[in-house]
Amino acid sequence: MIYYITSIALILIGMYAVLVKKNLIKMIIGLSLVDGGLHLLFIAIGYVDNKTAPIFSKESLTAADMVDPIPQALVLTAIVIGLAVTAVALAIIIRLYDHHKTLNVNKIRELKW
Amino acid sequence: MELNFSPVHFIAVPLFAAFLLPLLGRVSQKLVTLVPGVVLLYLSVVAITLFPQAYDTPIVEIIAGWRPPFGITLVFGPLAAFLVTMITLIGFVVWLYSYRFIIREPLEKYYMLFMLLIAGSTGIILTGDIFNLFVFLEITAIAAYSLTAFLRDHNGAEAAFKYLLIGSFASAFVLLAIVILYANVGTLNMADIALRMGDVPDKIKLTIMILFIVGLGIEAELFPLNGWAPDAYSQAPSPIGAVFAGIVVKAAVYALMRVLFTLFDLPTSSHFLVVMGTITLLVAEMSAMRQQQIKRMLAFSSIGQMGLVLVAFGLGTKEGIAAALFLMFSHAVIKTMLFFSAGYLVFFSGHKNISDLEGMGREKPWTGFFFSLGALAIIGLPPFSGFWAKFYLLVSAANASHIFLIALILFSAIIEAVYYLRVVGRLYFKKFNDIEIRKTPFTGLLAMGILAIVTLVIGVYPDFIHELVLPAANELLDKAAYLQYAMIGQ
Amino acid sequence: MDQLLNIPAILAIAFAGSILVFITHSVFPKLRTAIILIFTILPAYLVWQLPADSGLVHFTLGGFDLSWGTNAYSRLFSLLIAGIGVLATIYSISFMKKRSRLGFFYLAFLTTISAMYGIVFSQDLLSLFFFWEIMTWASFLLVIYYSFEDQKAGIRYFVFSAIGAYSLLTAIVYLYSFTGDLSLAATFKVIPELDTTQITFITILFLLGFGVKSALMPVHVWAPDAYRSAPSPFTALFSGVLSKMGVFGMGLVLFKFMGGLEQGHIIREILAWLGGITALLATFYAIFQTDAKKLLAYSSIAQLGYITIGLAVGTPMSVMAAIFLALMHGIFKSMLFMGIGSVFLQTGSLDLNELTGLIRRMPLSFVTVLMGIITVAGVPPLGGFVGKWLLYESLITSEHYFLVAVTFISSTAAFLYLYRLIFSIFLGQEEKEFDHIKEVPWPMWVPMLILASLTMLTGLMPGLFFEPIAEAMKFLGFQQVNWEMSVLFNTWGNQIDLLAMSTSIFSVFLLGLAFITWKNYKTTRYVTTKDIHTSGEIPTENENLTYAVDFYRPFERAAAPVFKYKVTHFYESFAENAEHLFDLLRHVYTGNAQTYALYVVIFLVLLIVFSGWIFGIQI
Amino acid sequence: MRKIITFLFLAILGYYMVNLMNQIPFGEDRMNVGRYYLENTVSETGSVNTVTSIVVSYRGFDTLGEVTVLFLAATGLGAILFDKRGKKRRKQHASSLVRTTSKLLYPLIVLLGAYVFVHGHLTPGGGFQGGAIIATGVLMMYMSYRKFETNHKALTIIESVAGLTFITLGMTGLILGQTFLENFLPLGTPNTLLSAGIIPIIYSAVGFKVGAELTGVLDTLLKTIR
Amino acid sequence: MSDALVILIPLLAVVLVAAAIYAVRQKDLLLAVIGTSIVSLILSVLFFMLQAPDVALTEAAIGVALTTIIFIITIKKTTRYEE
Repeated sequence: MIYYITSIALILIGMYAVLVKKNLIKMIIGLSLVDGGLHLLFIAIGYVDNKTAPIFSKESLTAADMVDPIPQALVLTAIVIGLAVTAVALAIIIRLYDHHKTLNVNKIRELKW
Repeated sequence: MELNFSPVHFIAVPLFAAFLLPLLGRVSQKLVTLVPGVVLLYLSVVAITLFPQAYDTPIVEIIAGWRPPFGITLVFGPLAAFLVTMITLIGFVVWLYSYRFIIREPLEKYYMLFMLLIAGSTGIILTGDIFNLFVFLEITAIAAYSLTAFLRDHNGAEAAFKYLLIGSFASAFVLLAIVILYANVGTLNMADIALRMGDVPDKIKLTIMILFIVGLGIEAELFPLNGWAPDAYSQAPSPIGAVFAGIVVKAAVYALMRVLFTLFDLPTSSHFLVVMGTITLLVAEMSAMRQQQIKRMLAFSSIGQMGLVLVAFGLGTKEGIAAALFLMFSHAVIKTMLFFSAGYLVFFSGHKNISDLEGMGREKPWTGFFFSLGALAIIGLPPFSGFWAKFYLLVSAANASHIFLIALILFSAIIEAVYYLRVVGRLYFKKFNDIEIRKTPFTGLLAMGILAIVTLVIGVYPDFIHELVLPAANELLDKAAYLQYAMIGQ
Repeated sequence: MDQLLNIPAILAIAFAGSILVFITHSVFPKLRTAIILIFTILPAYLVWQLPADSGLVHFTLGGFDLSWGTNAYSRLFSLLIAGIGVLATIYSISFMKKRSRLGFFYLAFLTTISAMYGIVFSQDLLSLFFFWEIMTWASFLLVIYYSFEDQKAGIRYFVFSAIGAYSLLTAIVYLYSFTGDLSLAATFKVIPELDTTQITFITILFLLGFGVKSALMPVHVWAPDAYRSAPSPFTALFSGVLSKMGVFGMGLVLFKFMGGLEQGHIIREILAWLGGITALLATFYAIFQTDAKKLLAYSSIAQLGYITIGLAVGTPMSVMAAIFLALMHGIFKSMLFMGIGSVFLQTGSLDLNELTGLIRRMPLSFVTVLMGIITVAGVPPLGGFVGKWLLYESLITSEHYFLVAVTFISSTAAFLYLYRLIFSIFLGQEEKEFDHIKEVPWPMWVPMLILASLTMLTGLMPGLFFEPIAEAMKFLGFQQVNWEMSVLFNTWGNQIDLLAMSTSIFSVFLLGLAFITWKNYKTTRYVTTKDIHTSGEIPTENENLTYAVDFYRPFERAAAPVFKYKVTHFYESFAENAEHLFDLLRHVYTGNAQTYALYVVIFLVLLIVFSGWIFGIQI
Repeated sequence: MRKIITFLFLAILGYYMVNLMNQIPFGEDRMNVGRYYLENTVSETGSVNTVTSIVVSYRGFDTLGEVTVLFLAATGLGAILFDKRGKKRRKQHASSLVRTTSKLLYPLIVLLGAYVFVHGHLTPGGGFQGGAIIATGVLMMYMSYRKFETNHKALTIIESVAGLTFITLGMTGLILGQTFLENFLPLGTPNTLLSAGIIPIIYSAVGFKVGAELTGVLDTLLKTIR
Repeated sequence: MSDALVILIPLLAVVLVAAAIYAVRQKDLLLAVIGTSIVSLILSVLFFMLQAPDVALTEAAIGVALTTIIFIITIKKTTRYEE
């Protein structure tokens, strides 16, 4: 349960950063926090009490005493995707700064209405 | 040979091309511009060859030899066949247009992104696995972000940032929805999920649905969520604007509808869709009325069209969905043509504002002609495809006895007529001096001509599309059959 | 030729012609004229050959069963289209010689004609609407053909047509949701089974749709400017034939759709009254126009008002009067517009204050316009007289005395503007600037004279028209229609006497005409700018001295307060307010990315919170 | 103002999410398809690391997409930050200690990365981790050596070739077997390096690709304007 | 689950949230990024405790190292302080 709470808290904090912070980089930080929260949530959902990692490193291990491997596989993918998005976002931010010389989201409003 | 007849090509071949392009870029730039066209042509051929098969018995492609629900499957039913064919054809035309239009560095990167965009949207439509859908959604989205900023002017970057911010929200919500979904059904194959959906408590089901609506609704330009759209459409290079209107949004709407119709029992959400669609339509058309920039105006108008599509889907009847698909097709064709011609008008006049385009129709008769044609077509005048789209929609709305809805739709159509005809009027009358006459590239004219012919032919003989659309609508509605073949009979 | 003698072939030829012209114009212009003539005359000939009741052509398109066919009613109108269409085209060839973008012009022109054929031939609502819309946008292109300034007129025209067309569409779709069949026959069958409110609703929508095209008040505001700014050959077609499409539709609605609405039904009354108001007001507007084409535009609105009255009253005689007037109007109004158009072509002006004394320069145009105004005024012996008479008589016999008064007032008032028209353009003092004016070339005056002779013919032997009209009315559901039912013919017997007496009246008119010309001839001989008719003041160069200046100044002064209130203003202010509203509304899109993100979250939360209200399950 | 609104709505959202998660008990075994994977992974794929077998074999298509996403990020970065002006990066000195250590560590790190993705099917880790590790190694070299330049051409070639390998493998599966990405090589004995058929190949390809791409990303970012 | 973990996990969670809040509130972007890297570090530890070594490794390699580095580079290219 604590994991759930933590992840939700992380998601909300991230969203708060995105919605309130004026600085673009701060907003991206918020996004990565949201991602982290989601990943934690997913892994926590896959977890089963008193089970081990899904790797048959020893012969003794059987399928019965392992946690759900799917969330781990998916989160693996999700993390990489998050990295990709962050990289692109930061590239765009560098461009924006190059043009506007500011990172304040309120000052970057040429396209409106 | 059997290799030619596999839906996986729609994803693998563009990816292959995308990976190949950098190497080709070392050899010659000519190849870089040519190969995507070849690929898209090939894909169109594959699509058309697979077409009858898909309409006869849906093809279910198993990836890596694991039968569902354990592996990922590609489901190539009538609906997917229809949309994929549309996407490949539009993609080919877009390539034809870009061939001489995109001349700025870095060429190969543009085409790589374009290829990946195609791969992503076809993936969205083909895949039968919810997480895989998420991955393809991300591919499409990231490619779209990068292409929006491709021109590297500061407006482009700004638009791209907005798109990215909202898009990341979308993906976050979709991912959250998938997480909760997995927690409750423990599987990812959509058909399997649909089978197990029964023993999920209603509240959770609804929460998941809302998350999906919000997440995918962002990509599908639902009203309060579409703030990114006008900027992205208008700031991306013109062919990409066309791609957004013609391909990306269509894929997103498909995803939304697939999720709503297959995973959830729609009736709970259909009226919601009608209302949201109408709001989207009205707000978009009203804001399009006063736009100064032509491409921005087009952007708003296509948001409005997507509103119409949502309304048509929301009706939930077979003919309603058929109308929606018809609308998607005709809008894809017409709006692409409009974006192309607008792109040339802007490019040749060097002005983005409508007021500066006066007389461009005389300088560039064919471009102006195509723009006017597109305008007439999208207003929904016969004998163009737009008319039939609107007519089918209205008929289905009337049969669902939504007279008020009809009134609203036609009201918005009048608004649309006004702002389009203003532009058309400006294009002809008054000499446009101060530009040096440059020849319009032949490929561009060819691209627009193809689209114009398509919209005319469909307008005169709509049965071409209408007969294709009905089975597709059936597929979307007939959930049991979908589960049947998507699970390969288990 | 015979295998071409069916509707699809005719329409195919007609539409193919328009596209072919467009292409040949850009490829080799030499052939243009030939192709134009071929592709207007051939369909017209085929239409002429077409039997009055050819069987229906059934086919399915886009999943709907469509059918084309002719009947007496549609044949009447198709012949009108064919005749005027051919004449207008011939006229246009030398009128448009000097203009640019001819491919564009003829594309729209021929498309309009073909679309009108389609309208009258279509036996189902869908193809009716299909061709209706094609006609609309084609004519729109012609309205905005000349210049940037005409755009406002064009867009106004389009918006009103769109409103009309969409109310039509709504009605059609609504009907379809009951019938499940679009063919007119099935619709006619089903309509009586609907309840009255539905019928009323549908009828009003239909009438609105058709009324826009036939410039019925209060949806007439597009007409004057549109007629004004369209090129004259098209204006002839526009007011002569295209507006009759509205009449055609109204006839269908009033006598076929409204099976449930018997004669004297409230809608009919209202419609008749609208017609009356239209006639009256339009006439008064016409009086104070200084622009010849605008004047004629208002006059045709008035004429359409008469026609509407006739249709709405709905007694056999009134309907006959209406259809007769419709045909007559088609003839004389196109002829008038041609005449004025030729004046415009030669002088480059339509301003009544400026034009003067062209009678010796352009005698043929003068004759045309003279015949035209005589017809409009409804003076014997020309055709207009018969129509007017029938209308009065039918109104009296059906006890619409007040309407009689209205129509009478308006048609007498019509003399004022008609007199002004002929007088200020052709008669009066000759100006130096017009000395070089020549008569227009033959391709222009031949059509005009043909039409002029037609008006005389109809006046002398109206029987020619009554037969087909009676047939058409049979289709509309009037049995035993015969042209003897009017007092006119009971007293005067058959046409022969009519011929004699009207020839006598006509000779009187010719004498009067001769007298006027001769008189003006003399005045214009002697009056110079130094003449004392300026009562002592030395006229300056730029002072316009023609008679026509401020022709009806006193009337205008008297009537000014009435005409302050124009319905146009209402529409314009409405449009403006709407646009302001839209402008406010699009500020939702504040270019701030964060705000958009906030929208997303708010939307999500609201969905969740109000889920019970939206989706029926409270989370 | 905005703060208050945001706070309010996020609070409501949080409340509902907590409610929602309350209905999903933590640590409970609700495996469904996962169970099947756990039971059959060794016999079917020959890889002892279930996660790897899922990532590469069962849901290999996702991985293809994932690689594509990274590729996309690299390409997008290249497109967005592209400029014709000569690329130059701020050269900063680093202490000789750092330099020597990084010089020593660099090959080790690269080796470690390679090890990680080659043994992806046996031990935790795999292509992505390995690639990331390699990229960090390269980054360390950037930090410490002013004249250190990655061969950009080589990078693109590596990533293209790796990607092509992936798809070609998939296609070969389509030709030899029936389906895309089908595991057409012998599975071998579990827990040995040369087992699990094409999994290690694909994973190494992914590793190379990811490494190259991430390095490319860093490279572009470092060398961009300013 | 051993007693150590029972105490450790809530502690980690608290630190995690604290670091996240710090990352959001901190005006100096560099420190904020450090905050995020701490967040992902703890995340990877939590992943490890949730029996997800692969994810933990990935998070450690990508979340802690690469993302942070990209952020830092970006900050170098733009501004360090939030105005």
